[in-house]
Amino acid sequence: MILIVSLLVLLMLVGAVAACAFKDLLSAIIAAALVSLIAAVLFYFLQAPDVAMAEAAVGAALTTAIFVVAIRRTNRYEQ
Amino acid sequence: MPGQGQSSSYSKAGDFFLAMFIVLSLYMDTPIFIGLSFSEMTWMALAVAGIVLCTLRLLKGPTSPDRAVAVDTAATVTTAFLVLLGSVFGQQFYLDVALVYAVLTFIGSVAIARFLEGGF
Amino acid sequence: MSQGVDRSHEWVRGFAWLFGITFVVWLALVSSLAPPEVISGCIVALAISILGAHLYAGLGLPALTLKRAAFLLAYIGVLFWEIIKANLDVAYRVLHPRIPIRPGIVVIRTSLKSNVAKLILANSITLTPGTFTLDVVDDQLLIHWIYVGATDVEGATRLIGKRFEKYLKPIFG
Amino acid sequence: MNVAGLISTTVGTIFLFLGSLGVFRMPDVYNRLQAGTKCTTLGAFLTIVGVGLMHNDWLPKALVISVFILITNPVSNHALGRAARKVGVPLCKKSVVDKTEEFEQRKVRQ
Repeated sequence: MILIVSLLVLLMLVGAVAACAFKDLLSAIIAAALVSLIAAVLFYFLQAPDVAMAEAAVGAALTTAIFVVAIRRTNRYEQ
Repeated sequence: MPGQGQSSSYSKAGDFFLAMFIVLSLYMDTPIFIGLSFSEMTWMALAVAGIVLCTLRLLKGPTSPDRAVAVDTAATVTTAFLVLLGSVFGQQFYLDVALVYAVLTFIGSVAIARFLEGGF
Repeated sequence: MSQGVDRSHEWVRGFAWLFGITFVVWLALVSSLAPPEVISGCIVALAISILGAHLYAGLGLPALTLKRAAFLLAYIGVLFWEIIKANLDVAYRVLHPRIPIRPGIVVIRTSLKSNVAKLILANSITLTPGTFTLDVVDDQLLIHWIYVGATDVEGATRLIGKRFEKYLKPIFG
Repeated sequence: MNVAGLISTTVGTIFLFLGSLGVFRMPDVYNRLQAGTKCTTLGAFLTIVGVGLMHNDWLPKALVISVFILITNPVSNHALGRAARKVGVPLCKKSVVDKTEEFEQRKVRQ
């Protein structure tokens, strides 16, 4: 069990570093979606399903949509 | 003495495996691990391997549609994984999280697709 | 006058479908048949269907008769069989070391008229062996095929669309 | 009942893994969508229904979750494929036929 948790934490770190490193902001948004996806699973492992539900609702749908609207109004590529 | 180097290298490898074994058995002794059967371990390992492959495609994908496809697949695998975890923990309330996931994750994919088409 | 009668028929039909679906989903979510649950679910489903029935009025939803229900059940069975075949097919292509694919994009034609029927046809094509829908305009569907069997419109229609239209036509006809 | 749930869940997780492997291995976006749609849809369906069969009280809720997945997964994949075509992601080198231009011309003419 703890092996799976450490693997998931590693994946979350990889996703976070990728979100910081991408110059294409759309790809950064997608990587951030992966990070919140795995964060929900980790809350689930910590026996907090209500927090996981809030994280799922906010992270999966709302953040992605709001960030997409934001880069629609501004630039897609980082200078 | 002949064979001393060999025996020392052998003991090094043996020490390494012994340490690995001790670490693994320590992991197995944690109380959360006791209720798991072999089949449950296999299911969870397969699902996590799926998430790992999707992450690799996310890092590698040449264009942004590739990355969106990878995260969409990872979301479906995660929904199934949450239901499996609910079965392992054995509480029905845990299924609601998977329900929220099944309803909501496709909104993110559709938003990204609309942006790529030039919509909004 | 006939227009008004027609509209009210459509409204009642959309109301019935919406009420049935929301009520069944509620019963499955609480997963019990105790009277308080059933009554509160009935009230909530009534409120939702009265408020939302006008959204479903223009879609051309059919009235549910016995013949249509039988065809719907047969259609669901066929769909499941095709999904299982699709999965074995894709699993074979993924596991083969050289990935035996011959992909391409083809056009097929459908004879279905209503929007809901076209939506269901497109989703079924997406779930079945080696094909998935890229775009729908009027009576034509643009389809990506993982192992192209026929490049012209008629042949592709015969291979991809016919097996579902056979069942969808009596339902939405 | 328990054995049916075990078999269903095992087959489902194997299909989930194969779908992710297809997303990793296939050569271009459209073929990845093929693997990502079909295998993960059936895999998630079988897994969730299998868990519902193992704990009998959970079966209605598990069925609701799996039906939601069966409805929403083709929609999001269809949207992503359409977006990839609009952006102009090219087909891979093995492709044999591309009728997209013909389709676009017909759309303009109508």
